[in-house]
Amino acid sequence: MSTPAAPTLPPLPRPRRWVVQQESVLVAAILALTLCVSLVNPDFLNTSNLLDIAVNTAYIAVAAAGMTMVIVSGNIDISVGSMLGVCATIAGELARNDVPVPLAFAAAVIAGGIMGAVNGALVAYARIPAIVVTLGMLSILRGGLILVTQGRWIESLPQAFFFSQRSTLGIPNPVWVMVIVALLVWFFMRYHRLGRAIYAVGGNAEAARLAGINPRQVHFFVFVVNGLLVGLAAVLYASKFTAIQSNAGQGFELAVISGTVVGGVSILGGTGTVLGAVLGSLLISQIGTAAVFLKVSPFWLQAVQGGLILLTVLVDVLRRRRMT
Amino acid sequence: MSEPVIELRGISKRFPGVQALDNVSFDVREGEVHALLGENGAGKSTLIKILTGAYQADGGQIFLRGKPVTIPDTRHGLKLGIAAIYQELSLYPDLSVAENIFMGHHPSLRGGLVNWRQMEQRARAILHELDADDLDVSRPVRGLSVGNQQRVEIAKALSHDARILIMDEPTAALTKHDVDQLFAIVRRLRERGVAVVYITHRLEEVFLLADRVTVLRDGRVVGETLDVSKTSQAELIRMMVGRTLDTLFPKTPAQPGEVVLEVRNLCYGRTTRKVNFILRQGEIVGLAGLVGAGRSELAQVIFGVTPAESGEIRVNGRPVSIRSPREAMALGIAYVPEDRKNQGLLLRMNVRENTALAVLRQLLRYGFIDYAAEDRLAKEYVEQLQIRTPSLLQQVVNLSGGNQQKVVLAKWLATKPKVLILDEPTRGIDVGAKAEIHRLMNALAQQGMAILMISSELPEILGMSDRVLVMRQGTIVAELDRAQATQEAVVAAAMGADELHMTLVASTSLNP
Amino acid sequence: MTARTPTLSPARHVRVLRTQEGVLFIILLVIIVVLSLLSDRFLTANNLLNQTRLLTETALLALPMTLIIIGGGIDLSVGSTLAWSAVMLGFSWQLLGLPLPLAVLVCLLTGLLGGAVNGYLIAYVRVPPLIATLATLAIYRGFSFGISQARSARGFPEEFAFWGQGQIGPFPTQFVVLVVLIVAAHLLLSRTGFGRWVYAIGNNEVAARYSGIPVERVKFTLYALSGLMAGLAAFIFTSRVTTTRADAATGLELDVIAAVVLGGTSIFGGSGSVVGTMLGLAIITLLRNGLLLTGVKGDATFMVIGVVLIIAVLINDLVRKR
Amino acid sequence: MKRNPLNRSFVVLALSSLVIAACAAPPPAAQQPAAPAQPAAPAESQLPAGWKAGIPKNAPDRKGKKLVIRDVPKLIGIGYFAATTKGMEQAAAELGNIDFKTDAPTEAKIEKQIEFIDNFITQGVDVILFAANDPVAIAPVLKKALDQGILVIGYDADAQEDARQFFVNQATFEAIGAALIEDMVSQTGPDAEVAIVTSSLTAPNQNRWIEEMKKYAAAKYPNLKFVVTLPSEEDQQLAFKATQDIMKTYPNVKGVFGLSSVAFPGAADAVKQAGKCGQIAVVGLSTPNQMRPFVKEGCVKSVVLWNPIDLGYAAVYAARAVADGELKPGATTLKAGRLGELQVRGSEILLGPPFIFTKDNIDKFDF
Repeated sequence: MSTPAAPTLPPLPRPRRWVVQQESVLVAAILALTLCVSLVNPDFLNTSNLLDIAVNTAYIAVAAAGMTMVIVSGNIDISVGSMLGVCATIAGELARNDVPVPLAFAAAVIAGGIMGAVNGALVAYARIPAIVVTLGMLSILRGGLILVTQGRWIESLPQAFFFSQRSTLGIPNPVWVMVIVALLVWFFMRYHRLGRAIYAVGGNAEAARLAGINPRQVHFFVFVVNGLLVGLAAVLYASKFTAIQSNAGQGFELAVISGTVVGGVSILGGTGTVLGAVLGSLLISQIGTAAVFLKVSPFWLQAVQGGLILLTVLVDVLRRRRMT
Repeated sequence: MSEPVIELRGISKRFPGVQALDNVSFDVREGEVHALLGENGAGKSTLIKILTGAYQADGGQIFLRGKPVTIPDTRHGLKLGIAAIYQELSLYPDLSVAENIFMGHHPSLRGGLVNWRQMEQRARAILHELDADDLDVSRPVRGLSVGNQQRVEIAKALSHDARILIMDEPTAALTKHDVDQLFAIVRRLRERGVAVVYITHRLEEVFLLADRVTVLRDGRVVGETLDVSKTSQAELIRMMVGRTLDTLFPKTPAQPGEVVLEVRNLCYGRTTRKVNFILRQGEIVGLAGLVGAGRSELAQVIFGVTPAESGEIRVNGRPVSIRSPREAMALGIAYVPEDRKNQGLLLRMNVRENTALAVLRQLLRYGFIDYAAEDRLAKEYVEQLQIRTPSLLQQVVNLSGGNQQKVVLAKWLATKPKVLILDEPTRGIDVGAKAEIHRLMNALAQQGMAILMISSELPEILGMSDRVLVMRQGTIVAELDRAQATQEAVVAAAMGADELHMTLVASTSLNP
Repeated sequence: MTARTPTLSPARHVRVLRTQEGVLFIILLVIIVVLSLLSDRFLTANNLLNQTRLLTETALLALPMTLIIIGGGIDLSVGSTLAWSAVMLGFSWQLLGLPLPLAVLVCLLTGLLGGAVNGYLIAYVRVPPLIATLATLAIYRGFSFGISQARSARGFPEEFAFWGQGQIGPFPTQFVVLVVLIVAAHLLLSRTGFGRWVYAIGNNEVAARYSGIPVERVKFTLYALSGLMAGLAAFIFTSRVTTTRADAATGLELDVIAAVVLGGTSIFGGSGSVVGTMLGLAIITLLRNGLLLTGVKGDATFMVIGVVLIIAVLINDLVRKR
Repeated sequence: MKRNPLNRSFVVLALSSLVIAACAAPPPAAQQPAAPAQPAAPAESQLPAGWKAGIPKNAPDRKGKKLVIRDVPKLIGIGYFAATTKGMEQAAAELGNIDFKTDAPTEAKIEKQIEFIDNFITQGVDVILFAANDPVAIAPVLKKALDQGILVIGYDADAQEDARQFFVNQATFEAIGAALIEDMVSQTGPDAEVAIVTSSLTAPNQNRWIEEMKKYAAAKYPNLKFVVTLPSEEDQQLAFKATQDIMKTYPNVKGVFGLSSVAFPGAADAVKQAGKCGQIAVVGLSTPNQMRPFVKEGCVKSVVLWNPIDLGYAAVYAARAVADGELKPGATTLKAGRLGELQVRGSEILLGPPFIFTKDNIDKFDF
C-alpha cells in the first residue's frame, strides 16, 4: 500500500529536529515533573531517590526495549509478563541448586529467547496474528508456571545471585544494564541494517520484501530478541529481591506496553525509538513515586497517574498536530 | 544491435484460476528502452515480477547475458543488477527519504552498520540527477506529494546502479515537465548501456522514448516484438485491445447551460490562494498544472475535506458553506479522488458495498439496509459502466485498475451529482478502459452534469475539455477555451513562462 | 485479473462452512461433543444456562468491542469503566441516598460518560485509541478507588437481585437481556447503514471520509456505546454479586479481546462479526466450564485455553485459505 | 431484607461504631466493616438461639460416606494457599475416604472465584471450602450451594455469615491487630510514626486488621501515628517500591507494617536494601519460608501468623465432622486430629492465638 497523499505543501522552514521528536517531550515532562515535585518536597531531587526510580524501572525498561522492536515491526507481545515469571523462576531454581550464578542467568536469558522463538515462529511462519499468539502464550505459560511452582517462592539463594542489589562505580547494576541495553538496542535499530529492516517491515512489509528483506525473518528475529531481553529483565527482577515470587510478572505486560506507547512507539508499526520507550517507562514510574511524595491519597493515586499519562500524551498529540 | 542482456524464453506462470503468462518470450538489449504494452491484467506485472525475482516462473528459462539463471528472490535480482520501479508506490511512510531510497542496500560501515552520512549524501546526489534538489533527504516520506513520492521511487531504483531497470508506469503521476526530466534521465541511462524495460499506458511515450515494443494480451505476446520505428499508435492499440478504437478522445462538443458552481477568492493555507472560477451545466472543464500546483488541494477544499478558510462557494447561485464531504454531497458535488486505493475504495469490501457507500442513507428502510435495492443499484451501475467483475460480491482489491476506477465512479454517480470533480480519472488505466471513461464523461456532460477534470495528462486535458484552467502555485493563472488551449499555451501557463503567462492572463478575464 | 462476464448472483449458502463463523461453529461442536463425553454434567440445560450468567458481563462488553475493533480501534478501558460505573451505583444509592432506579441510571450514565470521554479523545482530539484507553484504564480505575475510598456498597434489597440472579421463565434474566442485545448488535452491524459505516471506517478511514461518512461521529458513538454497555454490565454484575467493588473486572479487557479475536475479527480492523465473537466467547467459556467439570485443574485449563486459542485461529486460517 | 441505616454511610466513624457494637457482643463477629445486618435465622426449632449461619437444604446423609471436597481459596499460585492446601491434603489422607482437590483462579478476583464455585456446584461435590475474595459478592453463589445440599465451610476469609455453615477462624481480627501493634511498639516505642503496606485497598481481611490495629493503638498507644497506607496488589515489586517511597516521603517513619505474605517480604527487602535494618522496624503477617532470610539476618525480629497448614487441616476436619453430623449448630468443640479439640463459638471454629515466629523457632516450620 502506498502512503496517503497528504496535501502538498511548499517546503516548510524545517523545525529543528529535536523539537520534532517524542523523546524531547518526554525529557521535558520528566524534568517538569521533577521540578514541580521537588518544589513541594526537595527530597525528591535526591540522587538516591532518582536512582531508586531508575532501579525500579530498569527491568520494565529493558523489556520495553524489546517491546519497541516488536511493536515497530508491526506486532505486539502480551506474553511478556508470563515469560518474566518463567525466566525468573528458572534463574532462581538453577541458582538454588548450585548451578553457578552466571550460568543460571544465562539460562534465564536463553529460556526467554526460546519462548520468544516460539512466539516468533507462530507469528512469522504460521502467520497467526501476534496478539492471538501471545494471548495464547500468556495463558499457557502462566498456567504452566503455577502448575510447576505451586506457589512456592524461591529462597535461600546464594549471595552471588543478588546482582541487582549491587552497584558498580556507585551506580546500581540494574541502571547500568538499562542504560547499556537501551543504547545498544537504540544503536542497533538506528545503525544496523537489520535494525532498519525492522522499521521497513513495520512500515511497509510488501515494499520491504521487494527490497530484498525477508519479512518473516524479521518477525521471527524481533520476537527472539524480545524474548532474550525479557529473560534479561527477569534476571534483573529476580536478583533484586531476597526471594523470588512464584507468580511474578502479573500485569507486567501492561506496564511495558504503556511505557512503550507513551514513549511514542506507534502501535501501527514502522516508527518509534527505544530511547522513547525507556523514557516513557521512566516517566510512568516517576509519576507513581511523585504521587506518593505529593501525599496524594492512595485511593486517588491511580487516577492521578492515569491523568498525568493522558496529559503527556495529549501534549504530544497536539504538538504533532501543530507541526503539520 | 547488441546482444540481449536478459532474455526470457517460454515463460509461463499460473495463479489459481488464471494463466497469467503463457509461453512468453521477451528480451532486452544493452542500451535500449524496450516498451512493454498491454491492458491491465495482460500479464505485464507478472512478467516484471518474474524478472525481478518476486515471482518464480512455472515454466521457461531466464538467460542473463546468455547464461541461464534462476532468480529466487528480489534480493538476488537486485544483486544481478535488476531493479524495478513498481506501479504501486512502495515506500515506508515514517522513514526518511534517504532511507527509503537505500532500504535493503544501505551504504554500510563494517559489521552491517548503516553509514547515515554517506547514505544522505548519495541520496542527495541521486535526487540531484532527478532534478529534485528541493527534496529534503532527511524528512520522512509521510506527507510528500504523490509526485515527490514517485521521485523517491525512481531514485530508489537508480540507487541500485542497475544494469536492467524496469519501470512500471513511472510517469503515471508526473506532469509534462517531470516527464521530460524523467525521459532525459532514461536516455542518459540508455547511453550508459542500461537496459530499460518501460511499461506505460501512454502510447505517445513509446514513440518518444522506446526503441522496441512488445505487446502482451491475456498472458501472451501479441505477434512479436516490433521496432518502434516500424509501427504506429493505431497498430499498437489494435494489438493491445484486439480491435480498433475509433478515437482516443471521443469529445462531443458541449452546450454549456447555467452556472452550477462558482468559486470566489477561495483560500486554504498555502495551497489554495484566491481561486476564482465558474463551472456550467453540461461542460467539461480541465484543470491543468504541475504536480504541487494545488489542483487536488483545490478539489479537496471544494469538497469540504479541508474546508475553505476564506472565500465563497456558490452552488446554483446560492452562497453555501461546505465544511465536510457530507455537506458537499448534499449540495450535489461529487469527487473522484486522485488516489484510488487510499481515498476512493474500500479494497477488502465488495463491489456492491463500495458502490452503495455514498448513498447508503437512501437505501435504508426503517434504518436497515434494503439489500434488494442495494443489489439493484449496484447492478445498474455495473451494467451502465460495464464494470467487469465476476460478481457483485467480489472484493474490489481483485479487480483491475480500470474496473476499480469504474467502481469509484459508480459510487459517485449513484449520488446523482450536479457537479462531478474527477481527479486524474484515468491514471494507471489501460487504453480500453480509458476510452470508456472518456465516453462516459461525454455522456454525463450531455445529460447536463458539470465536470471538473483534473489531469496531468495534457492530451487528455486538451482532448476532453471544453475549457481549460491552469493552476500554478495555488491559484488559477490562466483560463483557455477549447480553441485557445494548445499544448504550448497550457505548459507555458503552468510553468509560468513570463511572457506567455502575461499574455494569457491579459487575454482572459479571471480577476474580478 | 482477466475480464469475465459478470455473474451477479450471490452464491452464499455454499460457502457458509468456509466462513470464519462456520469454522468456529464446527470447532465449538467438536469441543462440546468431546466434553460431553468426558462429563455427564456438562451437556445439561441447567449447566449451559448457568454459564450464561457467568459470561454475560464479558459478552456485553464484547459486543461493542467487536464493533470497535472492526472499526479499526480498541477499548482497553472497559473493565475500569465497569468498575467505575458499579462504584457510582453503590455510591449514589448508599451514600447519596438516591432511590435504586435512579442509582442504576447514574450507573448507566457513568458508563456512557466514560465511553464518551474515550470517544471524544479518539475521534475529535485524535489520540490513538490504544493510548487513550490505556490512560483512561488507569483513570477510571482510579476514580473507582477514589470515589469509593475502596469500600464496597452492599445490602441491596432482594428485588434488585432479579437482574443478576433472577429468572425469566427458565432463563437467567441477564441471558434474556444478552440475547436481545446480541440480536440488536448483530442487526446493527450487519444490516444497518451504521454497521456498514463501521466496516468502511475499519477498511479505509480516508476513503470513508471521502465518501461522506461522518467518521468522527461514528467513532464517538462506538466508544460511547461501549461505555454504556460497560454501565449495563456493571449494573448486572452488581446485581449478581450484590456488592460494588472498586477492583471489579480488573483485567476483563483481555478476556473480552480474546473472545473477539478468537471470533475472527481482524485486530487490524475491517472484518469480523458479532456471531463470530459470540462463538469465540462460547468456546472459551464452555472449555473452561467443561474442563473444570471433568476435573482438570485451573492452571492446566489455563494452558489448554491458550493452546486452543492459537490452534483455532490457525485452523481457521488454513481452512479459509484453501 | 431490612437495611441498617448505618450502612448508608461509608464513614469510618459509623463503621467503627458498628464494629465495636459487634465486638461487644459474644461471640466475636467475623463480619466485615460494612456488612449489612444479617437476615433472621432460619426458623428451625432445633437451632440454637442466635444462630445466623446458613444451613444446607435437604442435605443427604453423608455420615461415613465418601466425601468429595473442593477447596476454592482466593487464588492459587501463592505460598500461603499452597500451605493451606497442604494441611487439607494431610487431613484428607488421615481421614481417608475423601476426594480432595484445590482449584481456584490464578489471580485474587472474585468474579473468577464465583465461576469456580459455580462449576463445582454443577459438578455435584459434597463440600465446598472457600476463602472469600469478597464476603458479600461470594454470598449468592455460596447460598446456591447450600440450597443444593452442599456443605459450605469457610476459612481464612469469611463470607456473609448466612452464606456458609461454619468458618474456621485462624485468629480473631482483634488478636492479630493487637499482636501486630505490640510487636511494633516493642521495637519502635509508643511514640513513633508508622506506615502500612497492605495488599490491595479493597482486601477485606487487611482492611479489618488495619481497623483493629488503629483501634487498639488509639486505646493503648495514642502517640503511635499512622502516616499512610499504600497498596501492593500481591506484587513484591510494588511492595518494595511503596516502602521505598514511604521511607523517603516520611523520613520520621520508624516502622512499616507489611500486611500480606507478599507485602511483608517486599517491605523487608526495601528496608534491608536501604541499609536501615534496625532503624526501621518491619512487622507483619507472612509465612515463615518467605520471611526466613530476613528473620535470620535480624532485619525482621518476628513474624506474626497462624499456621496455615493447621488452618487447612482444621477446615477439612470440620468438613468431615459436619458431614458426619458431629459438628452441628450449637456444638462447642471440634475434634481435629493432631490439633486436638478446637473451640467452637457460634458458627466459628477457633484455631487459637496467632503464632509468633522468631529467629529461634522459624526453622521448625516449612510452609
